[in-house]
Amino acid sequence: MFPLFFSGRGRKVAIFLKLALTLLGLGLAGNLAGAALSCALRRLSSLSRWPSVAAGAACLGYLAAGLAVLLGEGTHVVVLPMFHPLGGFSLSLDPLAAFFLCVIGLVGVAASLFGQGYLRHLKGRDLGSVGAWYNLFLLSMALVVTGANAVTFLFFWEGMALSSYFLVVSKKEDPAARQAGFVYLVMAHLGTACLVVLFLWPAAQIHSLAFARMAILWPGLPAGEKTILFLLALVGFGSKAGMVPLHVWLPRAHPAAPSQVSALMSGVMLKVAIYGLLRVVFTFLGVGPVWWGLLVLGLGVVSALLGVLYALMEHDLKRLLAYHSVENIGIILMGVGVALLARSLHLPALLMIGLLAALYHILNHAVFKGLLFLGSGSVAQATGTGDMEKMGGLIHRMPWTAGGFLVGAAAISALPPLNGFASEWLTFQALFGLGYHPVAWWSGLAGTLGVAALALTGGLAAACFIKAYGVTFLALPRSRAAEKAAEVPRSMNLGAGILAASCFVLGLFPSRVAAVLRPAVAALGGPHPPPPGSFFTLASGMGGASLSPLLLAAILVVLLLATRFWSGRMPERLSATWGCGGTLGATSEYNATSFAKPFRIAFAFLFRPVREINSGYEVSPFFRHSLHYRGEIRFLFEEYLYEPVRSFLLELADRFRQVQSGNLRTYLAYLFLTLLALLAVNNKWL
Amino acid sequence: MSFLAGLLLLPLLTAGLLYVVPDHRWVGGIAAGGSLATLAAGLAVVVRVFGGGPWRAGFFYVDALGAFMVGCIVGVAALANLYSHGYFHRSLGDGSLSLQRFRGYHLWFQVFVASMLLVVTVANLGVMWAAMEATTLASAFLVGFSGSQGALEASWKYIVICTVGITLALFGVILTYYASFHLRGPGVPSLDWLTLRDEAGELNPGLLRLGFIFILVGFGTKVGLAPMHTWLPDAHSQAPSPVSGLLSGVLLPTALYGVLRFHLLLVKDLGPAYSSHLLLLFGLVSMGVAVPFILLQGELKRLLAYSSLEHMGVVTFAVGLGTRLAFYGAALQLLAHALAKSLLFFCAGNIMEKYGTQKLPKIAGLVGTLPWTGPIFLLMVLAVAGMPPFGLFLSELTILRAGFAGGAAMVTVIFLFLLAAVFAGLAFYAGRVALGKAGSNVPRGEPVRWFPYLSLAPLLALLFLGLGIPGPLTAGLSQVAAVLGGVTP
Amino acid sequence: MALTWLVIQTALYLALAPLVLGYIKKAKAYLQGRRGPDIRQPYRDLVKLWHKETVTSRTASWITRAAPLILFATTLAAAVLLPTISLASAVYLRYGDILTVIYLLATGSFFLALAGLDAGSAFGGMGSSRESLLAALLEPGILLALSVPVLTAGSTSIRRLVGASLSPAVLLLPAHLLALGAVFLAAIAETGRIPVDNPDTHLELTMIHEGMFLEYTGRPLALLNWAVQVRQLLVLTVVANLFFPWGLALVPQPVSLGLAGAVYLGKLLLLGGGLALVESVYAKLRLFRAPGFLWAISFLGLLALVSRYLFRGAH
Amino acid sequence: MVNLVGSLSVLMLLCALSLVALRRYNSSIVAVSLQSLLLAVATALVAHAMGNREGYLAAILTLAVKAVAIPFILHWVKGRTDSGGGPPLKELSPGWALLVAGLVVILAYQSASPVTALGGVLIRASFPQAMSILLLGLFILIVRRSALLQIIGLLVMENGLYLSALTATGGMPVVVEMGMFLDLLVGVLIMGVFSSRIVGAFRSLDTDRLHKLKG
Repeated sequence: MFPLFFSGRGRKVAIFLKLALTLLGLGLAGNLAGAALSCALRRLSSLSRWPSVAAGAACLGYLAAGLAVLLGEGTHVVVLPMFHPLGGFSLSLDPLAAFFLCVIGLVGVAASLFGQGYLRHLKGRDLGSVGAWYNLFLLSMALVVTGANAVTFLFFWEGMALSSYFLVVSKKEDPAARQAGFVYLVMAHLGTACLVVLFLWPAAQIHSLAFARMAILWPGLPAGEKTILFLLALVGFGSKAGMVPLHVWLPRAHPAAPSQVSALMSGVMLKVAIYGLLRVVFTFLGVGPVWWGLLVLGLGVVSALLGVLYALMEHDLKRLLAYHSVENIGIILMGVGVALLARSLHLPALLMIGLLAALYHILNHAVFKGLLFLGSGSVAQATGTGDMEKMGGLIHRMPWTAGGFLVGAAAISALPPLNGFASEWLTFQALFGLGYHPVAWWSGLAGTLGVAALALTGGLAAACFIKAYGVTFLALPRSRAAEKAAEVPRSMNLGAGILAASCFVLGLFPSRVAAVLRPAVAALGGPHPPPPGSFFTLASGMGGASLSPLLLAAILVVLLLATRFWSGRMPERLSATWGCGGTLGATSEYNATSFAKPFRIAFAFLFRPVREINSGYEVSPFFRHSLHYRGEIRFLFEEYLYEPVRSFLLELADRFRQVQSGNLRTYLAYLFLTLLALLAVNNKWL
Repeated sequence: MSFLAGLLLLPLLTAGLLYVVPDHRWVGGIAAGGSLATLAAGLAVVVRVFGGGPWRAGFFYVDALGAFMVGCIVGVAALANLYSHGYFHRSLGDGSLSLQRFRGYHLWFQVFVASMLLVVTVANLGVMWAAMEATTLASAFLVGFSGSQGALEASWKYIVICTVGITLALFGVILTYYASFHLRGPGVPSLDWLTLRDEAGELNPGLLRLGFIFILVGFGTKVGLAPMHTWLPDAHSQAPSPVSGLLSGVLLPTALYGVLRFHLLLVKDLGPAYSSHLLLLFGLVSMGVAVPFILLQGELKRLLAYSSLEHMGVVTFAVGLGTRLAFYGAALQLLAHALAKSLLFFCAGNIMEKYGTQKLPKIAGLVGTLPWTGPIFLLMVLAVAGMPPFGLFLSELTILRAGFAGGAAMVTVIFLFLLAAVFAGLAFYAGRVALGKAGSNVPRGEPVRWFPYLSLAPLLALLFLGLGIPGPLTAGLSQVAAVLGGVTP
Repeated sequence: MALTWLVIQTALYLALAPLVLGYIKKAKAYLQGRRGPDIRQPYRDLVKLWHKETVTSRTASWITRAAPLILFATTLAAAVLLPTISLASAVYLRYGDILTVIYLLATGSFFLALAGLDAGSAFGGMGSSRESLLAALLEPGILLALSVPVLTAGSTSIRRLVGASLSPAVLLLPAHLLALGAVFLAAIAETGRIPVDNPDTHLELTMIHEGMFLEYTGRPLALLNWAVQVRQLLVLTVVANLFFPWGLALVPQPVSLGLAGAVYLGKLLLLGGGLALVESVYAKLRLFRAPGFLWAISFLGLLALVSRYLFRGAH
Repeated sequence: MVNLVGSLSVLMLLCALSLVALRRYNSSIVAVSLQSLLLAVATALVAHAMGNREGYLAAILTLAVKAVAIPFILHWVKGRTDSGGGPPLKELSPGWALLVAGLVVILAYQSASPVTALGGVLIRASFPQAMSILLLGLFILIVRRSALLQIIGLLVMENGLYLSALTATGGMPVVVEMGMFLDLLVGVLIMGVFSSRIVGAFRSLDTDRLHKLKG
């Protein structure tokens, strides 16, 4: 695209780095200003747009800084003053960090733009604190990905959890939000605990918390230790990324936050966790045994399938989207898994394709999931509910929102020529590549089974978005609120519009995107030569397969126009929908529950649905005066893993609490016995 | 000598003045003035010692550790004293608290502060012991101040358990004294810290070991190390909130200071293995015992008290690790703990004033009803649970780093696990109390109008501790760590 | 040249698709001992619909109006990527990719399913819901079955796939035969035929695919039907030319092209007959038994793969 | 002289053991003042043997504070609370209590070995008893339910401590001893005040009734 950047090294790179750092600094300052502003403006709701403006400006800075580094290819380290024996905060902007900074920036700009209009109409939330935490959230994410040592990383990692926690519970009178926030915070903290061990334990041997030193010295650690570190990274980052079975917080927390925050949490924060995983596993740990890759691939498959299946059963729009995040994290992990396997098996071309697939899907998911969450926010604002069963027909009342959501739905369903297709195509290529390279029968089988799982996931995701879109936007409105809904302000649609446009751009120019991603792939140890493909096409590493969405789009457009022209415009007569002779109302429509029912039956082995029908009748069961139906599914991990552990621990705690019995003499006896025991040990009796 | 004596005399003089003051309406002013004067004098001591090294003046000896404690004590005492005025404002106004009793409160308050200052400044370990006992006696009245049955019960348990503990500690002091006696023969034995420290290498190890058991159990009772901690939740929950803050923020660390002095002797004499392992053990047990009570708790201040227990466990653990980095972490933890925990107890005072109860299930929607206290409370609970950007995050991270670096990986993992468990409990209750919907009978507004200004100082200090510790303070904390590392300047 | 081939190929598909449908119906009637409709009947139906008035539901949005166009366009776009009689088409030579074909078809289905929900009719919703379930469950089966040639060819490129299958050694491999079986079953499901769906029924409660067409009339319906016919031809072409690519004209010369056309027609006759035979012999499954059938396709595909890895002969 | 101090310490230990078994207020107060008296005598003896003038002061103080003042305060508190009557509280039976006390004494004798191994005759003759008395005092606190008797347990501990300091080092430095006496006196006074408040609030000296604060 810009050959200039690839040819001229040296001075130009330096200029770009300086530019990048300046922009990053401006971005950070913007966030801080936003936070300060919103604290200062707590009472003045008419000015509540300014924190969002500051955040948007900051995100532009992030985006520009990230792009500058990706195009200029360089790394720069900044050390911030902090007097502490653990060392100060230090930041480094290498291509990998820059890529993630781009993701943060891109979605952040859109979300902030959306937030300006959205926040003003938010009810039951304290706007000042939402604005402040929103800015701090963006700030921490940017600093997590640019953090160059463990202290910086962990500090802002926890800061990211804390600020997003406050955003999740910002609807402070809602008990569900509070519960969600709690679960989120605890899961995040458990993950952080793993990360603390991950970073600090080896530091005892390598005597450094700097990432640069880790990258040099970790590969020399004993294999057993590296395995533990790998597992710690997987659990620590996986719990934040929403990897099954550590995903339980995600469908609770994401819907509770304001929608532009949900967009950031789902679209960006989960990716920050993936960033950590990539950073640690690829740049620190060195080449690992084959089963690492298999494990990641397996977890990816399970996450993708369970995520999409639970999404199908969900009738709350934002919860549905949250489950889809689990699914997409699974798809990303498939790419990562293939890359890991390829690294262990010494297949550089496949390594590159796997990494490229993962990074590309990270970017794409951020964009389309952000778009979908923003759309759901618009819908929620217009109808006052997130329950799909109370929506319908919104395409007539909110055409722009409906259009944006359709783009997102098509993209997440991997329909060509949108961006979701490009990255899923790459993931397919990576998986096929694993199947093709004759290392061993099991690696091949793993790859092709991944293909099948990805195919099933894709099909189910499409079904789920047919449901989501059809029930929310099409047919007749199912409630008064949906009847009265009106289009949201322009700034909100503009935010969504940026992301919708990105869906097209990222989908139509995959080879350009791949070229920009190249430094990031190289930073992860992928081979240095640029990915094959010409201007139009993205080629797989395996064989001659290549993808040219632009050409495809051209064919499609030509065909569409030709068909349109050919079929012409016949006189059209409007009439009622055929209702077998009766009139159809909203109650006779297919709704989300009925749409999902075949899936519930087909996957009953997983959902184990519970159905309860209570009908009230007086004379005969044929003349009912009331009918109560309740159908729900049971959640595997909640029921068999989390709930038993939770109740066991609390039971144990409850038993133990009896030691504080209230009796003074008992207390003195504790003291006495402690003393006697210590004396006995000192006498070598014990 | 004179200046250090003056530091001690200031609160005592204030107490005397309070005793003779003819008009009881002046009580508040005198008490506040006295506390602020003590604060100024204390900070002067801190600056002098951190700047110019240990300060030996006759009866007194203040090194970096002592000065650090002095700073904590005078700081928290001044905050607590100022907060007392807000805390008792309503009961003074409606006559449920007489000025006479209010005077008594402040009188004991000043004596309490003086006794704590004596503990950390005196050179003689025997006198330190006596001062430690005096802190119990002075604070017993403060704990039982409200006069309710609960307060009475708590103060009785407090005084009996702590007196028993301190009495046992005296046995340890006697054994230490005997060790010196045995070394030097009659006539010149000493309990003077410097003398003991210098001759520590030659003292009889068997005696010191036996003595340390009694010191650890004895002073450990006062620190709140499990399983001698049983008085702690009762006393903290029943005392008036400013006193709870003082107890938790500085009394427990002061008692720990007593343990540390003897620990230093032992390390020098026996090497780090013996007492350090005991400290590690008691630190972990304290944290572990706190966990179930934090996970399932029915009362606000008991929750905070158990969190203090956990923090003392953290500090004890850190000291037990025995490396310079761990000591630094311990000092930072103590400082941040003093600030955060006292602030939290003040918040708890406001909350109880607002809701008329400290039963956790009856409190909800703080963020709505207490526009300043509520958010601060939520933030501070998360801060004491170890969340950035506050100092406790860094201190705990430092301790963890030291733990792994010290080769005690498994123990440190247990430590981390306990921290996480405590976090879960605190986060749960913080969310439940701060969020949600308050009953309609609870109006919006702060009970203590100037509380925001009071709380700003510790809040900002905590933030600085987390974001970037100023250079001089780092130097000071390093000096504390050096003292704990047995370095003699 | 490329553009010419594109147009020829498109025209071929459009022209041939109704004929294949007519042939299958005729064959089925023959097997069932009926006379059956004329083989040209699908053309007549299309012409008839083309000239009818369009009636649209009041509830419907632009999705309903766009869906036939999108289905038609995506199906054709997918179709031109596949070789019918020659390997010379520029489009598939360079960019034809089996994944693109599958996802283009999915795009059409996606909009068709949305259109089913658009009018607010319960039948449309039912059709959408069931169709999406079956489509989703079919995906892994198709891809597992196609994995065998893909792994043999080392590429998802259609040209490479065809090239790899041209080697005679491949045909007799057990993996190839198993995959062929899986793909044939998948073709039955994909074309909406018994035992998964019944293309001839319009009984409300049993229809799946037809449910989504219920609100369509006139020219849009003609487009939809035509697109579905093209899709059927496309699926048969995948089976015919990916698994038995012999006879394809390797160079665009009149003789070889003519020969290739004849071979292609022969293969279609055979496959269509097979479909008719299956449809005559079997009964339609209950909807909730259909997933079992689809899982069986995946299983067969898996079996093919396992046998490929265990008896790797051609690699 | 050494033998005399040793015998006195044994007598003091016997006092402590009798306190483990005794439950009546009056006899308990008598036993503890007897123990304090024995301690005062021992102090004077040691002071004489060491030629230590301060030791006499300590002996007088012990006599005044522990053997006279504190029993007096206890009597005063008992009079104010007036709960000598009523059925005796359910406690560990004297037999079991003495059995445990015996084990504690064995442990104390064993634990004192690092000290006795170093010291002279005096230490060997009386230090183990001192340590036993200290631990028995704590045991009394655990066994007794009445607040008043708990104070007595504390006194026993103090006596054990004092005896140990006396026998090991001939007494502590003056400033420390002053502090100890002051603390003791104030402590007992404060505890007395609290005991009377407890009786006022709970209508009993039974500390087991203080069980509202749990968990």
